[in-house]
Amino acid sequence: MSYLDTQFDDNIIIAKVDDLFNWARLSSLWQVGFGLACCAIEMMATSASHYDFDRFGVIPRPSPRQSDIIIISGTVTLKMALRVKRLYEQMPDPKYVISMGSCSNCGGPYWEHGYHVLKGVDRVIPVDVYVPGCPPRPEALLEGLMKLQEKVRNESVIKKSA
Amino acid sequence: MAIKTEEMVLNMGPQHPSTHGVLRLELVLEGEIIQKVIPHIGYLHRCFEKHCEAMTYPQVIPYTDRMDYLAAMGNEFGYAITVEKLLGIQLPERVEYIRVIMGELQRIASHLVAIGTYGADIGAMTPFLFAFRDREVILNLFEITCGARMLYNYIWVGGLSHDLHPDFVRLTREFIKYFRPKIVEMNELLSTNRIFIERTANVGVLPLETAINFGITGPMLRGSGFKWDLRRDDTYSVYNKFDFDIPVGEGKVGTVGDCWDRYYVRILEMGESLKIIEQALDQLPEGDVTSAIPKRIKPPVGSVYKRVENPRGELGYFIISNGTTSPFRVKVRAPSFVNLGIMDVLCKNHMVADVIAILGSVDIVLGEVDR
Amino acid sequence: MKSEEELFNILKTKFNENVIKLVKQPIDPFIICDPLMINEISLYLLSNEELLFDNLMNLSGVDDANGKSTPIEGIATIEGGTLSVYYHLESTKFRHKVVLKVCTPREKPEVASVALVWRSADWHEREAYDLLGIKFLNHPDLRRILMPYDWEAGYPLRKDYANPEFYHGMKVPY
Amino acid sequence: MIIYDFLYKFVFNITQSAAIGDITAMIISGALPLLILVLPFTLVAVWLERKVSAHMQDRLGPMRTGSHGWLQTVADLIKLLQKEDIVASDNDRPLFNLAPILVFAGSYLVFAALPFSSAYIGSNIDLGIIFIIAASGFVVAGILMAGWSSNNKYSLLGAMRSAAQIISYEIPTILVILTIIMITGTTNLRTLSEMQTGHFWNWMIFGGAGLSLSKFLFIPFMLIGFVILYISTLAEVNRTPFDIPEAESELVSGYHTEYSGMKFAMFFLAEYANMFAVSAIVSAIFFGGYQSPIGYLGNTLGLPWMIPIEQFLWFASKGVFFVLVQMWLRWTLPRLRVDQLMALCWKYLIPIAFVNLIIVGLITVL
Repeated sequence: MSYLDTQFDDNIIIAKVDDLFNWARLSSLWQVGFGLACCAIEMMATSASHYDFDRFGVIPRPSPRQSDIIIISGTVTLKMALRVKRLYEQMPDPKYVISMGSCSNCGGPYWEHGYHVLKGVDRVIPVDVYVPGCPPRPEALLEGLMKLQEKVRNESVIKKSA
Repeated sequence: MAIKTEEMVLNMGPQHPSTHGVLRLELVLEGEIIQKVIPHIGYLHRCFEKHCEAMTYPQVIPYTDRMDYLAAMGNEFGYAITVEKLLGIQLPERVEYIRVIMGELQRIASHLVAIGTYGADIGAMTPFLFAFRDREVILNLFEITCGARMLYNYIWVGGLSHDLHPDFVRLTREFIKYFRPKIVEMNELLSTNRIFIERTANVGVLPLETAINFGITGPMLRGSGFKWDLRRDDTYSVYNKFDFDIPVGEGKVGTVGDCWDRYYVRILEMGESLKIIEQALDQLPEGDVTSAIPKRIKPPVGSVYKRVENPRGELGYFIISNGTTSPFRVKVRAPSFVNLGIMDVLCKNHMVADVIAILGSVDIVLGEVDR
Repeated sequence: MKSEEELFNILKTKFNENVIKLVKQPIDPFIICDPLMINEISLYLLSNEELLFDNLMNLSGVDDANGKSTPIEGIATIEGGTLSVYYHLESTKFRHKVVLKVCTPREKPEVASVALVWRSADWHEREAYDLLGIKFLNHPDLRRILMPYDWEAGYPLRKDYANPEFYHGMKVPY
Repeated sequence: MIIYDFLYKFVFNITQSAAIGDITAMIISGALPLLILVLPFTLVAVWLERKVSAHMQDRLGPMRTGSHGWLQTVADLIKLLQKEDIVASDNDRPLFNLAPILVFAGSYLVFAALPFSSAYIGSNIDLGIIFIIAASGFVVAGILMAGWSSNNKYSLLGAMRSAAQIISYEIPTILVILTIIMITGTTNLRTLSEMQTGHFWNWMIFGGAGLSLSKFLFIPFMLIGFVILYISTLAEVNRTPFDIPEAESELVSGYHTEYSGMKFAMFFLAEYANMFAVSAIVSAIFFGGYQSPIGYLGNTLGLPWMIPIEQFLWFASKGVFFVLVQMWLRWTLPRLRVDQLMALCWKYLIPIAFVNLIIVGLITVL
């Protein structure tokens, strides 16, 4: 990647390869099977029969090594934050983060007196899409996923937009 | 040269597919046999008790939702009746009935998640998805009542935030009709499955004396064969007006108090909850649900401990009031927190795979364990 | 079924000065006991054939905040006063309940552990230690339980707790 | 064989060199099953698995990639190609890199001896069945390597379980196959398939060809043999209810926990290739292999060139049918515990297979 970085700007060939690669990436976002708090239940509901995450090619993988996307579904506490960070680091590139729910966006209802709550997961790992809500409805999470897909679609092999 | 053997320490969680959230279990193994289980909790400690001290009494209710997020109605219910006891107010009949209906619907929803995830832990994914499919119907009922799917802020101190939707009674009756065959389906798919029985019968047997000494409550205690249900034994709200059974573990396929018994008690309880809902719908009185809500909640100085039967066991609130508008101290006796303490005893001399089976049958919600 | 007064009298005759007094209030009256004798009182309550308090429903630590409070930059520091522990007991056989309370000085909070009497007290006591800093003597495994093991900023549920600025490089306040 | 001969002649005519012709023809005819069957099949099977499970669970499954998501696995693969290949510093690098190749090669080797149709068999070796068993034993080494080199406790546990499981379940497999060998007197899969020609009542599950008393005596024992073989092959490819080596809810994902990107894809594809391979073996042994149950359209129409194609279709559809049964089981049943799995093998399957073997032997002698 680094060699390509220095050699080319966007050109027509890369753009075509980009399309294929982006399409593959955005249609097969495997998530880390990992739930934190209340939002995890809504995340499970999203992957269950009624809403069916699998329609978008999202399946939970138990191991972070095989996943592309981590959905931070719930309150990140200080004790957990280091684990979340490590989990994120264990994922192979290219990787994406959806922050689901107010707690992981900014601390949510625990922003003021939560002595043990990390006020926003973006203090530890970079976030691609924020989904607001407490907890967000499954539709909201699907919308967040589609926003992420849009973002991936505009990426380029030689330049990661994130 | 002598062979040196060492115990292996296996770290399960906080990110593990079947620790039901962010629980971390430290397993000390010899081969695959468990020597010791050390649970590490607190990965979801959200400072509930500190928040209570900073909020006014009604403001605490949304935070109670977020403790046992699978049984939010139950949490609100418990908190509301605790504060009402402190205030000493009487409620309109309709409020009590609606609370009972909501509580029981929530119990079914919560047990569905417990059963579904238990199936997934044992390796059967399909019951999990079926359970979530049926839970979706209950969530729709909640949604037409108060607009939220999971965390409702519906049961307030002294009343409810809204009256029932005009369609609610009809839809609930339809749900009952829809759901009865689903319990049978779940039994066929999971409860009587030979492999499922092999995996859960005689595993993690919990004797009654140990259970009581460890403060175990809820379906776990009943699974050990003790007819103890706060809805009957320390009755609250209008539960004394309904006729329902308290299912207990009978050791049908194994020993009394094994994982299968605990699982099956939950299945049976769903049926009992349906009975209660039916009776409550029949008797539902008319009235105003918001009339008794106090304008300003300022309880007298004192302390109160009140408990309700949540899907996971005895949920108790201990509230100390110093006469101001916010509680001086709220301590929650969370059923999952207490039930989880027994993991070490249950898991000893079982295999790694059994830890999953036992943990699933204890049925914890980490939001409540850590608060 | 025994009322609070009867229970108080039974305990008073058995443990005389270690059982201090019965505080009467409309809901849940409680009995104040000696913090260092609570384990023996508990054992008696559990094992006596006529009492059989086999279920510890709840154990809660409380910061009474009744000491001298000096506000420094918005957050008060409290000196003196007491921390207390409430025990909510119940007998599953006789269906009677009792509430015990012990008070211990804030500067050196020590309470005898009941974790060996009721095993459910184990985690409750760890929690009280974690959040309020009450030391339970003879507890089998008194460590922090909810907060991280390396948390050094004190006991969060005390009324004079101040949050640290950083924990492992992460900013704690909003 | 026909393909090999054709290619050989073709290349020989061009180059006039027997050696070049032989090698080219060998490579092409050897690579064909991979190209025309294994890879496309695995791609389809992964998609199929997701669709089948989805429809069993009141869901839809992949919908966004192509019509009903049929390109889903292609997208997955292209994505996996782009993923970072993580080798942690604690991993045993040479073994870690070698393991997926071994596993993949092991499951691919099996395809060499499978009789796809009377016109095509990768390598028509006389010890066909024995070769397949040996080759699938190869996979164990790869899995153990993966588990050990990952330096991860879950991986290690998964690998140990897997090795124990595959080796144990090979015994009932071999015992059942031995029964068949006793009746038919051949280990060549093609000959075995040829013996079951004609109609479905000539299949081994119905006692084989010919009309004699022994044929009818064989039927119950053949059924037992089939059930044992099917159960053990399920265990050999680590499918539910025997998927304990990669049990998601216990061991995260077992021996391939630490693998990412293309290496993981190799494990993944090998698993699905294996599923087809064992299903094909079951159908070759008991269900007539590539033989049609009802006669050939080519015979009726007088078009003999159609027969091999029909045979190939029959073979593929029989294989896919058993793969579907595997999926069905997977999405219905919970999984066993490791000791119960071993107990099932050593306490039930092996003794029954032995008794079966002896009785069939007696019938054959009489």
